Amino acid sequence: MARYIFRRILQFIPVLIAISLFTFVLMQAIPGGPFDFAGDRSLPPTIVANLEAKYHLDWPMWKQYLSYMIGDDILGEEGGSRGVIRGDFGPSYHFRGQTVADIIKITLPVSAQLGFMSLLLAIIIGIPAGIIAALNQNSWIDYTTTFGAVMFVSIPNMVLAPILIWIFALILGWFPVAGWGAKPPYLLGFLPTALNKEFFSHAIMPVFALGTGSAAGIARLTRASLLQVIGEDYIRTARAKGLRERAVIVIHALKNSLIPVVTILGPAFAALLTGTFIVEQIFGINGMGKHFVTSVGNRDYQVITSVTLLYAVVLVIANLVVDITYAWLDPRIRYD
Amino acid sequence: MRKRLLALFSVLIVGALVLSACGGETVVETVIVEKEGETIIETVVVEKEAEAGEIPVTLNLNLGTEPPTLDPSLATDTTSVDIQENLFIGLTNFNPVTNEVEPYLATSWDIAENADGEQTWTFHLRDDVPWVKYDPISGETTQEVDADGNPRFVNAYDVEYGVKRTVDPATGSDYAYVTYVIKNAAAINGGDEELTIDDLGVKALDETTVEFTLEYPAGYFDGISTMWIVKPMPAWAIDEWGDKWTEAGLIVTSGPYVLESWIHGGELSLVKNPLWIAADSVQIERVDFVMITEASTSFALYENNELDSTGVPLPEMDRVKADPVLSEELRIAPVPCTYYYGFTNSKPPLDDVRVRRAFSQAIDRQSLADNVLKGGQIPATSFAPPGIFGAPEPGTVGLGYDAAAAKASLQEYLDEKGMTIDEFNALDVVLMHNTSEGHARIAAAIQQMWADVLGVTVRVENQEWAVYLDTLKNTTPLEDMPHIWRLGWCADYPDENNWVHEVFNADAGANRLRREAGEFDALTAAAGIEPDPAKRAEMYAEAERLLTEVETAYAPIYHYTSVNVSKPWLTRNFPAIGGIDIYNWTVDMDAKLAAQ
Amino acid sequence: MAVADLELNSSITQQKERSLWQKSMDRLLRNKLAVISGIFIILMVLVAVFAKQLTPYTYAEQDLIANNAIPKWMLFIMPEGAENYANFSDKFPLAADHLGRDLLTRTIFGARVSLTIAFAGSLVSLLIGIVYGMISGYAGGRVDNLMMRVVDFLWAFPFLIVVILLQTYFKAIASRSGGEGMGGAFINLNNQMGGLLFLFIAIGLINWLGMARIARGQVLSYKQMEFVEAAHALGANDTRIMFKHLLPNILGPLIVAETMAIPGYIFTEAFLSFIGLGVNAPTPSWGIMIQEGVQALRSYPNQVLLPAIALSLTTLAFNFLGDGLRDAFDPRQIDK
Amino acid sequence: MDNREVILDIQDLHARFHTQDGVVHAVNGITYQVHAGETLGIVGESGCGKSVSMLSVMDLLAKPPAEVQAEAILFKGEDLQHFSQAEMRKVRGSNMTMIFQDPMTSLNPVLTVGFQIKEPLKLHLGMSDEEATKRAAELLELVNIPEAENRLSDFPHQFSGGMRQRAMVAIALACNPTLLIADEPTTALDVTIQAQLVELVKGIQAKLGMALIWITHDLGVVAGLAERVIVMYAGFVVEDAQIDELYGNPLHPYTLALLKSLPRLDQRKEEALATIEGLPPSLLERPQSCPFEPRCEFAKPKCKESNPLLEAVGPDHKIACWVDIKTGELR
Amino acid sequence: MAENNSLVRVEKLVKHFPITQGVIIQRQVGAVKAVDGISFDIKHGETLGLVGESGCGKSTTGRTILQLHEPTAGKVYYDGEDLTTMGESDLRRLRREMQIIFQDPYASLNPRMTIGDIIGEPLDIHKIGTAKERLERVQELLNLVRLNPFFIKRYPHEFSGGQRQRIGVARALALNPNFIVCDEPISALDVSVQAQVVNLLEELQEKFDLTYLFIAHDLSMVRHISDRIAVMYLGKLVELADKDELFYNKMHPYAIALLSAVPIPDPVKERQRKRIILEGDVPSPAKPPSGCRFHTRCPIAQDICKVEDPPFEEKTPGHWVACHFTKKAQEEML
Repeated sequence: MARYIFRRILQFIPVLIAISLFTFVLMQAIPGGPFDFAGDRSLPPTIVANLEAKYHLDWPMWKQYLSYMIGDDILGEEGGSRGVIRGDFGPSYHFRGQTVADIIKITLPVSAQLGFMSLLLAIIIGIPAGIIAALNQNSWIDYTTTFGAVMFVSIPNMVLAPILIWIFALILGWFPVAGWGAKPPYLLGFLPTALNKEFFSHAIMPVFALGTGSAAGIARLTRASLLQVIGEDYIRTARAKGLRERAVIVIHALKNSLIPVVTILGPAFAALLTGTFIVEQIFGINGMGKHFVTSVGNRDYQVITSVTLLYAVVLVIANLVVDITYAWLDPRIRYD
Repeated sequence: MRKRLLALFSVLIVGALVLSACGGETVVETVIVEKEGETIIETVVVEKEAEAGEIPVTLNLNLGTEPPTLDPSLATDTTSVDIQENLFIGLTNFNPVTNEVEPYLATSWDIAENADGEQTWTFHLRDDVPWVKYDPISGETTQEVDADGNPRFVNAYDVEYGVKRTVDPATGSDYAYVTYVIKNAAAINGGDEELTIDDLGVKALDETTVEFTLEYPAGYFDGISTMWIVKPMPAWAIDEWGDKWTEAGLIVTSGPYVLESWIHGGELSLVKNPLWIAADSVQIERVDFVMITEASTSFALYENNELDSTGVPLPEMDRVKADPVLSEELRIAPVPCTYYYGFTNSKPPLDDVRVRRAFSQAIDRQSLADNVLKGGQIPATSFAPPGIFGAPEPGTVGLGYDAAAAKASLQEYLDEKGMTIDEFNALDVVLMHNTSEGHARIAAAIQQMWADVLGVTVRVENQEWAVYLDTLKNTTPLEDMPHIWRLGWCADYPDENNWVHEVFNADAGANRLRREAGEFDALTAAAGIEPDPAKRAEMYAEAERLLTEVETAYAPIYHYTSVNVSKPWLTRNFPAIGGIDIYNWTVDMDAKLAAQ
Repeated sequence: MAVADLELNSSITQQKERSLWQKSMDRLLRNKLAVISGIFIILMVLVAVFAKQLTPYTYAEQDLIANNAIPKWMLFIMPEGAENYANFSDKFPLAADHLGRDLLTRTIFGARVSLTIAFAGSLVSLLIGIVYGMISGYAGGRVDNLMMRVVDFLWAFPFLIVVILLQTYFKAIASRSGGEGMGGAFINLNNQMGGLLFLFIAIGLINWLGMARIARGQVLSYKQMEFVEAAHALGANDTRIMFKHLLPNILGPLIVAETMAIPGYIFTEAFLSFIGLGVNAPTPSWGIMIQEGVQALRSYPNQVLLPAIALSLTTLAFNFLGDGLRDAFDPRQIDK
Repeated sequence: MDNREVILDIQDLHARFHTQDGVVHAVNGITYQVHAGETLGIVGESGCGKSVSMLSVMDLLAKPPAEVQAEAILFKGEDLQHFSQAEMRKVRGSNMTMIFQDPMTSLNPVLTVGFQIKEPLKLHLGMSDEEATKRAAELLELVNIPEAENRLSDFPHQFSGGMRQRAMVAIALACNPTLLIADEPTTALDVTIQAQLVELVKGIQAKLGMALIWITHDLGVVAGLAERVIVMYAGFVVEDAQIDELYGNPLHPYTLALLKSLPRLDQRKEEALATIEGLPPSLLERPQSCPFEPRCEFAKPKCKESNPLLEAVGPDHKIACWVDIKTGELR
Repeated sequence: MAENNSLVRVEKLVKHFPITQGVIIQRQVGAVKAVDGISFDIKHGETLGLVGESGCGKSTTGRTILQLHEPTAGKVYYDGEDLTTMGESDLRRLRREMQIIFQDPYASLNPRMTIGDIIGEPLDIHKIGTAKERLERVQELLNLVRLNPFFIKRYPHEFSGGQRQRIGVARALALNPNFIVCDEPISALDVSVQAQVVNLLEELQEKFDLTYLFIAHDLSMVRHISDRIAVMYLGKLVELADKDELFYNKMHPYAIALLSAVPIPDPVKERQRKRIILEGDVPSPAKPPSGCRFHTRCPIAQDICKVEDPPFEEKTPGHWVACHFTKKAQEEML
């Protein structure tokens, strides 16, 4: 298993290089540079030249890329970039004085907390709902659950979020309108230091807005998967042993039926993490998704490339975790 | 395996709960730690004893976005300027009500001509403004001391340093070009190797006197002297911390407030500087900023009493105006900015003045303001808005809405060219704006006006801001240039030179209009160095007239307003230029607490 | 021949011949929810196609005076106090937007954009996915291995991020004049489509991965089927086997997967519109209308309601249709 | 006649499935008894209702779509139809157990073999985990799995097909059942493995003395195994006889035709095999006539008119047919 | 082993399926030795039965003969022509003469094609006749396999297993082949239907002078239909003889055990039979045992069997066996 993980991690490297290269080249191919404008006005050419020289944007692109990836000292240049490989993601062009690492350190934990909790919500709601629906197949419970699930999948969160704010914050006053209840620094770099009322009251609406869609998706998948498993021969075997129905479901059906569910958790987590933008925007949450989108507009090349890279890392790790979980759930699969 | 996972999970949760159980308020601060011989900046959690007693007078505002920087040399945007206005003292300052330049650090200034015939501005400074630093852990504001242990006060050398820092190309100041009026500034900033930074026309004569030598006479230099890019800056702090010197806990400031904390992208807090020269007159003791981009969310926060003042999202205007409470809280203040449509003067069919005039006169600016913008915007017929030195009174110069004239003008053109309107439409005139909902609305409305009045079909396109500015560069091939495009302009300093000259002069500006230089350009160049204010004003009025009425090189649309709601317990003003002057505002804390 | 006579009389002669497609169709038609959904989608398609005939207004036509106008009966869905500020007009059956454009008309025309995205995006991803997946699965061995590694590789790209970057690039490029050659032709076509073309290329390009995986999996399972070997034994060449034998068999699950993916495409359009990367104004899309409407949620909830309902119902319909198709195509339920 | 105690008495059992195509009449009123220690073979082609009838008895059909009716299903004198779910569970897996056709899918792939064997031990015998583990190893040994103890922690996919089926037998035997139902347990296995399993079950039965119902389509397997055979066709029992009687003196045309159509290893090829032309009837309609009538070489007009009931035609020999195949005339 | 009247001759045929590892650069780490050097021939007009348990390589043998799998080594001669070195177009020509009937009547017919299309496909592939002629031929073939030509527009799922198998036969016959590999054609069918198909196959053989390779695991049926029978174990032939010779004078311990395991539908005989129960399972063809592959399960195995692979020899004329101890086997096991 350790060898498998190691091999998978080795495989990440070309992926990450490709992603960084793709992003880097694509961003530079888009007209307009980070210093062509300041706020709502454009800048004179001399100023732009000064700034581009300061940040080495006057270098040829391959050199900029290498500087970004492996650092200036290896290139034999003076610039001070230590390269992504040594954990230096470079400076932000837009937020002067902040490095990309600074930005990530503050925004990633928030997005991760939001994403994780949404995933947790999706799982906590989705899987039981799917099970209940499957066990009551073709009853009103099933229909209600399924219909509700499809309904929630069909409401875009950009509509859901403002409605939540209106009803639960403004009319009922249960939750704060916006913001996030955890502040840096974070436990282990990403966990909130305090899981208190402040944290949850802020989190509940965004997590709900982000997670319901996935919850509904998971519920549907769980239902379909469980129904399929219940039709398998070994379930009949279990019943033939005289097991209680609950034991049949919990011991014999559940684990099998979760196998396909687990496979979508990786992509689901990725979708939740990268899909936080709208929710972050509407709830005024200082997360990475929001930051990424503004950075694209600002042509903050290093931020864009680094954040993309980071998303890719999270994605491949999520997929790896899924594969490992998969192997754990299904003994027929062994990685070595 | 399952059990182990469960155990791990429980530990995490329990751990978190234990942490949360510790009482008191946790505050996050930046501190400096000595680690392995290196000095490192770190953020830590500080347990603050819940202070008994009075709640400080607090102001809650939304910044909208993270300020890109708090460094006066680098600031370009209103967010940054709003914060640094309260952190750093300026050489001079605008009166927030009258917009007059008044003494601030400088108590007085003289204009003279030196031996070389160059104009010099000598500023006499006060000597009692302390450089202070806020310690987030103790919550104390202390005055900076120099190497010898003497307290530091803001002096002329700090001003000289600040200006030189802005001009130094290595600083990479976006706004350095505003200083080009200072002698050798343009050359030094442009990387002229023959000059050093010491050749710059700024010099501290002694602790309290600083002298600027100008490249050419500029009556508006007092306006520039109010700007953040020429503020005094703490050289020692910048030398010590480099790019990081603006972080909370490190920043050395000179203004009425100090920076308490700054969570990038999230929150920023200021507290009153007790050592400030006029500390007694500063009523608000702390300012908590959030950074919420979404206007509707910000407005919801306001309605929930979580913000004391905020902008009104356009879609909510009808409701706000009709609401008995909100309508009372609504304030519409003029902003010295102008929204205009540029014509590409060398691109057919816009190369003909009759066409341009038709397009300009077909815009019903009043209807636009009433039905689309809804924020009491002033219809513009000329460029510089009221309040700018040399700006004509609105409506006295330029072309307004005149459907008949517009129609006639276009018809004249069509007749001369022997074109039908369909043939004209086949030319595919493009109106381009940068991607934004507001611009799209205006474009859609004006597109319709042109269709209704002139019968022309204009294609509306939008580009993302960075791409858009790239497109509008005067190096863009003419065929890639849209025929008509939108831009806005806001005052850096309240003088026409900053307007018609810097924006439209074919030689001085970017010449996006693609005009041939002519009478207008000579006139605006001359007006810049004209010493007689009355004459200057006349010259600018003529220049405005030439550009709009004679050439119709562009179509001014409206002058901006800021549309805000403020809670009744907040007394504030709306400075037209520069940042918000929170130190002049007051909050009735009892009323505020009662409402919450 | 006696036997033949016997067969003639046996029970199967009474039935009408029905292909598997027809059988699936029959099963689908028995699923009420799927049928309603199908009818709804067909209706929406008709609405989109005949948008011009359905409404006296054009989507761009303004009546500035009647901005935000609502018909009086609509007051019941408006928030408290709306009667004080609302602009009443009966000119627009379902109210007007902020520029006095008919909301119903814009919603109807918005169906064009959303449905074009839905169908064109799925067509692009289906085509690429089928071709790629079939080649990979059919060739097998090293080719398959290599092609699937490429898919795995691309799988690690964060989908939404890539779409944002691509769309930023496409939009930037597209807003420049077309010029000569293939690229130019594409750009011109895109401009004529209000920026749609590149949007669904971006969406389709990324979603083909899933389709390729399904196609390959299906090919692999059918490749081992004896009827494929039979075709080999008869001397059929690879093209014939791929198109005559494999394609019709693998199409079912792919269509199901694609139907399930369509709500995702519609949502992606809405998401991109939300961050300003959608179609060009004044072309209405549900995404843009929702984005505009959400800003006015507190004052004019009706403005977001109409496009949001249209979008939700459409995705709802695609979800139910997808469920129905999945059941109808379920091989376990068809054969035998 | 068999004097042993009747442990399973099925009377007029019906089973139907409600499907989208209509109602499938899988079992149409069958009646038979099983005696203690007896080996009963149930023979028939696919879809004749042999498995469904046993699943109905075990109450293992999903309802809906299935629907089961019977006059009585007496197990050791008690009617299972009146049992509560809990009581039924007690019978299932301890007194009456079942093994299934496909050893590849009948074991849960994600649970260890040991766990699956231990389950009924703990459930029905209340054994501790330790006891159960010990007993499970013994059971695996009983079914001839080498290194039984070590293999308890294996997952099913680590077993070969034959071993899995033997593990299934171990599960079925765990609680010393009174009746073991084997539903085509060797169909998916190779001949040599089939022989292994048949020998194994025979040996165990001799040792433990439980009654055994062996469902199969293979008349050969039954011949070497059963004491009595029931032949089913289209949901009906068409013949029920002692083994030697059935093979030596088949009285139902279907049984006769079936036996004639089999090639035999012990006989040289003579001529073409006898065939039964046509197909079994569709189960979507409940037949009113004799279901075999369309394919029957002895068919008479009466056969088309009504469906014959199962009647005794000799000691321990019952058939459901109007015709006496010896004479070719109506009985 | 060459004989003049043999239609198909197989010489030292080997088929290994590689097991590979590695992501981009694949490395072969082993092979499933499905067929491992077998030689036999099939005479013109005869039926050669090939029996063995699942996984012994009998189906692979059939497919490799037809070049549906590319042989790893060895030669396959059809009518004197070596198929293994033949080009694609020559092979396509010969495919008209060699056909295959499959085991699974469900999987062997494309569910999306009509019966007419399925049976007509070979004609279509080889561009034989006009559309009308093809239609007539399809109808003729349907009649031949006793299906109503009325069914031509039907789809496979509307037929029963036996009927489908007959459709498969009709497809195989479409090009008038000489040689047909019957790959367990009746295993999946019900007893009463098996006889129908077997009779049909025999009838057709007589009518068209066909040569069959009849692969099956059901020895009773093989005995019924074959002229000669070959017994396979783990990729090797262990015994090959005339069918009666095999049944009355079987020599290989595996053949003896296999035959003894086949149940006979006669309770009296069953009670009297001596049954040899083999221990354990068939080893994996990826790791076949050394020496004689059967030694792990052989009741009479000696030390030499673990080391030395017994040659496949003609013990008596026409009776080939691969065993070191045929005599001992007959003495102890019969």
